[in-house]
Amino acid sequence: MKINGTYLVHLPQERAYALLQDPEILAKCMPGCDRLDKVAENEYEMKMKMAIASMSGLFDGRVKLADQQPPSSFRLLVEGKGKIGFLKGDGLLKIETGDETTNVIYEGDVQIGGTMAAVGQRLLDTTSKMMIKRFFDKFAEVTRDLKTPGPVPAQLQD
Amino acid sequence: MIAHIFEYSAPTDLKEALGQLASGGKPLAGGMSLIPIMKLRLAAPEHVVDLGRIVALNYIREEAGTLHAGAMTTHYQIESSPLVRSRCPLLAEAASHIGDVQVRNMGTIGGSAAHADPAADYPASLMALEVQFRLASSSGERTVSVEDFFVDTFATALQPGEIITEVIIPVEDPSAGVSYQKMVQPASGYAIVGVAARITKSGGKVTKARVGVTGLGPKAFRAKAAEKLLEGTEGTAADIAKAAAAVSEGVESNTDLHASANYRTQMARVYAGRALSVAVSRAT
Amino acid sequence: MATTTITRTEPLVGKRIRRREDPRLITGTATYVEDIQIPGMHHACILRSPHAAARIRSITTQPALDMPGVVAVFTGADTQGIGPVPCGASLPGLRVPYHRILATDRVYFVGHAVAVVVATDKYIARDAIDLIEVDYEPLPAVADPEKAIAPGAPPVHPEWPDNVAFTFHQEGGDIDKAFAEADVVVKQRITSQRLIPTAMETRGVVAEWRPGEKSLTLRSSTQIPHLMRTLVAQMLSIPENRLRVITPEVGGGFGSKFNVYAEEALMGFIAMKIHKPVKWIESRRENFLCTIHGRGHVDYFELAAKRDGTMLGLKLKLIQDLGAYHQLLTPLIPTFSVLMMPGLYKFANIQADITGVFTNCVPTDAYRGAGRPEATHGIERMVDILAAELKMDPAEIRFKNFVQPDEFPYATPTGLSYDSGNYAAPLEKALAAVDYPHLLAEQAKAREAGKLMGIGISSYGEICAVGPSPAMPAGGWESATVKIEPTGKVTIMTGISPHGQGEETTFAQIAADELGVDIDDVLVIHGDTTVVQYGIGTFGSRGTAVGGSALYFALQDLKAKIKKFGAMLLDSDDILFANGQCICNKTGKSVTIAEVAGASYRAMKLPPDTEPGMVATRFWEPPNFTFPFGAHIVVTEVDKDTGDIAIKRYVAVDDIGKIINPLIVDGQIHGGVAQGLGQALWEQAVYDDNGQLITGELMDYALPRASRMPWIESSHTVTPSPVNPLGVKGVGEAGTIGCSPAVVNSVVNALQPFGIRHIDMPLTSEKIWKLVNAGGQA
Amino acid sequence: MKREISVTLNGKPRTDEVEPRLLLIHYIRDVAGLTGAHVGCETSICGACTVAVDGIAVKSCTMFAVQADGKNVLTIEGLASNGNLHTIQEAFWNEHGLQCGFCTPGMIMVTKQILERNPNPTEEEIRHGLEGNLCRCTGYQHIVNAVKTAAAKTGA
Repeated sequence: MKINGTYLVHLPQERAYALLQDPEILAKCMPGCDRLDKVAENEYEMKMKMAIASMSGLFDGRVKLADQQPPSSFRLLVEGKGKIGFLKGDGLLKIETGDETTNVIYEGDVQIGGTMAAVGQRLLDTTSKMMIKRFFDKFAEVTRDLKTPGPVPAQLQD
Repeated sequence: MIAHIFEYSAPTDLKEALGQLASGGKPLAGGMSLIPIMKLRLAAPEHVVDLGRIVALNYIREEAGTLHAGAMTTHYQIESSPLVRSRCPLLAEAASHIGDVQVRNMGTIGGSAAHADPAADYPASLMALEVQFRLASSSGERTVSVEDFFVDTFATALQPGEIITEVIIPVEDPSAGVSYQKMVQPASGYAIVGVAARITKSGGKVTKARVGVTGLGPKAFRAKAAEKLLEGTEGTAADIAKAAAAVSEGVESNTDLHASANYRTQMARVYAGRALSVAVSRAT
Repeated sequence: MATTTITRTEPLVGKRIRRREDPRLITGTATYVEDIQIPGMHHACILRSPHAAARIRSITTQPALDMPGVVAVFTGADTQGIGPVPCGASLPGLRVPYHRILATDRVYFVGHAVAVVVATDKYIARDAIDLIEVDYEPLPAVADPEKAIAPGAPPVHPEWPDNVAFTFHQEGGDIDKAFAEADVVVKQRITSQRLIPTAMETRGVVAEWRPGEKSLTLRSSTQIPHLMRTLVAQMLSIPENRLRVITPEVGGGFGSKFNVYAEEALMGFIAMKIHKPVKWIESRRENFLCTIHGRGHVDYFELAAKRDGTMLGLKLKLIQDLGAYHQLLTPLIPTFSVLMMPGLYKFANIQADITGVFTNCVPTDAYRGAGRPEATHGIERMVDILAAELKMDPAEIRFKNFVQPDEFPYATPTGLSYDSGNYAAPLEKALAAVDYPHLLAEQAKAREAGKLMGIGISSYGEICAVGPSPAMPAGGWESATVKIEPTGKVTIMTGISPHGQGEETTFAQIAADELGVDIDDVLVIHGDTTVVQYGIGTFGSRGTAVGGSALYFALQDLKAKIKKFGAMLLDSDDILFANGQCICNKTGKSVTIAEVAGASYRAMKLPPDTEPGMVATRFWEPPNFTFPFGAHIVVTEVDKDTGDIAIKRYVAVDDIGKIINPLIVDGQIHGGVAQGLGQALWEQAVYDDNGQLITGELMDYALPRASRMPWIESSHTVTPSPVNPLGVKGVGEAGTIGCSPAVVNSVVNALQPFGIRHIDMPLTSEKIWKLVNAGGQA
Repeated sequence: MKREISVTLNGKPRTDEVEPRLLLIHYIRDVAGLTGAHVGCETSICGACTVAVDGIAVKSCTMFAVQADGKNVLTIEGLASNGNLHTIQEAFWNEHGLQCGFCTPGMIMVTKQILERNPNPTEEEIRHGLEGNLCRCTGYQHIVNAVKTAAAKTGA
């Protein structure tokens, strides 16, 4: 399934680029993700609890960052597998500059397998969009006070 | 076909239920959405709190210009209730389109609303009817408008431990014309799009138009642009066509095997046109 | 001995008799596989691959084994000696992948069985499945047959990187000459999408091993108990006579249970391992993922004709989506399409090339019609396309090209001999039923008013009574045993295995007429390999035509024997057997069939050269297929705004030869039409590019529902088949085969103002809407 | 943790210990041994498992047995009385409203509900009423006839 969209973030381009690759920020923003554990350069393992309404599932996952072209683009690869199926996302994020704001343009491909794919067909598109929206909404919230470089404030690390 | 193990309780008293929900219980209403996903193991609640034995949540009554339906009132009860049919025919009409006989026998208005399936039938009408939901949790009660209630795909204003206890529906102006028109997904019976329309006329003009839409976007919504375009007009075919064309304004359409985003958008317009035509013709 | 006057009773054959199977079915007392309870029975649950292609790095089963109630977990490593799942087809150069009953190092489609849990309770078995860890290395997959044969496609089986399982070529006449002489050639790519048979009862197996007797009993929801016994015995390497297959009530098959699956051998293996009975019932999701699918064609047709509409030749390039393995008949199905290519028309020249293609999908195999609906859809669409090209009436072009009644038996260029027919008759009858001239006028008016009204005709033929043994991998004959018990009750044992077709009634009708007994005195038994003599089974519209004929001949043998005993008992050579009695023409004295039977078993005295008892068995080999035919006319109206198709009228005139029970025949036609309509309008098995079945449940795979079915106006013409003594042709698949081209022809006809020539099934509302709103540009 | 439930099944009271997750269909079939109602899917689409709970047609695969505690459950086995077929059963038989028979118990149980609520349904109402029950054999036409016939008999 193809996905694409544009999201406006209130950050300068370089800052947006950096924060979108910050494992602590990613862990905060990815729906259901508790934390990312580094396993290699630009590669992390995670446990995810995806919850959409009454539906939920635990996933063991992996996040990879690749093809980094600072400050304008990189690829984000997310994989997860659990008892209700597996998912694989491969997205190119383009970070396009404005002055105070930045457009994050994403396009990619999501693959779903297992029970989720067989029974959730009519909802895959809608829920994928919702998950991405949740990610960026959370990103906006988490990075509101992080317009300039610095350590992630402690209150965000809970 | 076989759910995970869970604890089960079936309180008869609302307070007791709310207490159990506060400690993490998952409410079970009619079960028409929850049980299938539990069987497929897409949901695995640890504790299921069956609301089916709380008699106090199953009623339909009229009070001072509003209908009150307990959250556990079934679709069939709504569909067949003389009170609903006469005082709020749109809701009865919408209920008759849900699922099938067996689903309408078990499914409840509260359960359907709380599930917030983007393709469910009820929400379009609930939107058009401008209902309010009474919500309750162990820490108290509150009332939210339908517009504030539906937040996103499967997402509502309900907080953890909170349930719908009642749907409050304004009694329809007897001169109003209403209609719910639905394009049916051939396999599941869900709405590809469903449009609920309410029209009030006075002096040959449409004085009030309410249009609720389901199936098109991430959640049910009011097509306010369409409503505005119709209000103040005579409700001619041309007026309706113009309004119907605006029904999808500002909505990013869903896409799936059964209908692409573009087709869905177009069908929302067609079905809005149909619902509005019927509603206008029924308004006196 | 009584003296009676014989008055001829009315025959039961031809009557609308309500079914004798029904009392148990309408009271909930029938026994399907899932209903079987055996003390000590265990339950199996199968873990299946979520990937269409992957290497299996490791499987960890210990946590599942540790769960209380779990008695065993088996993986591919444990079952290497079992199998393979049999492919009964042999074609020159056919590549047959070794189909293990559980995957070992690699999975080939979503749903491929990887491990099985056996537990004391089905809930525990299901829980334990979640405790098995499989480490997969996903591999690229291909789910589309045309993509699979394109360069660079991922190989389904690494040993055959081109993904081609076989190619098959057939020619008849002089195709080059036909095309050289043609005034006009029309070409069209026509697909027949993958379908999911969806019998309401999923598959299921109960296996019971009796160690003392060294015998295994399998109760399985199948259409072919005897073939299953032979093949499963081979898979398990046990003597065939120590395997008993019982077919209890079967909740529909439609071809999907005309197969031998991994689970039958797997359950047998488990029962023999754990020495306990074990039950496996397929879930609906498994049914969608692992039970065979049907159709899956991409066809490229070219039709050559004269300007006057005379059809000269037909070429077909057929790409068959086989899936990842061959099930029992997988590669043979498209060859039936080739046989059926000429339809009812006098084509002297044909050419066909099949490419059988592996994909990372569940195998395709026989589904209602099995190859013939695809062919009929193709030819009937091509005739309409030609008619449109030549601006001829679709009915007229058909009449012009039909094989004529005086030309039977008719040799087709595909090597068949059509048995009998009057192909114009059903079309004439159908045209009269709809008042065709009036309908055309109505359509012209509707078009003027801007309405999209369509009239669609199909004149279909089919190959039924499958079939003569040389045409079938495991024999095409059928068997029947008739016993008259000492009290005169009649027991029939038939080798077919009906599952809804009603032969417990129709066979009783035949026997009651032949023997002159009360229908309630006849019992029809089937589906138990220990009780019933070897048989082939129920598929290919063969039950009555082949099985019923075997029964007929067994009844003739018995009648001869009855007469011998009657002659002896009445002490006369001048004997008439009628209405269940032997009567002496001279004295008028008579003996009843019960008296005759009793005497035959007591055997106080025997007629010369006659054995005691009243039993006859026949194994009957049909000399040919039968060729039913018919015409369906469908009137549709397309909603411009939505693309919705409304079926205004459905007229079906079917010639299925003689009719034994019109009530049952009506039901078969209705059900067949529903499945044809399902294909035409709604049903499609959709795999995404990664081989995930995204119509994996009834939430997305749209079966016909009551509210969407039109009223079917069904009637018949009757051209008896000379091939069998009953004159029947077969009815099981007729409705399906006749339906889909009539519907599509009708909708294409409705969209003629937009210049539409062809639309591939299913005709979803969105597809139609797009055509209408793009002014005919697909 | 198991719970005790008491159910009146086809007029006979019984009490059993069940896991909360036990589906009503499995309770009826596996615990009570009444195998007339069938499982044809797992997404509550097919209706083969239809039974009546306190006179209401439900899909027993979409209800836990514990939810039926204290209720009256009627299955296809409880429809005939004193050895006489119910009018609807008789109509399905006479009209050939079944072939493989797997969906039939559900069809008959939902027909009962349809006719209880609307003794003289139109063909359209019948088809609408059968929306939750799939049949793969009959094309529904003979089922519709059976419902019509049963209605005529009941009404007469």
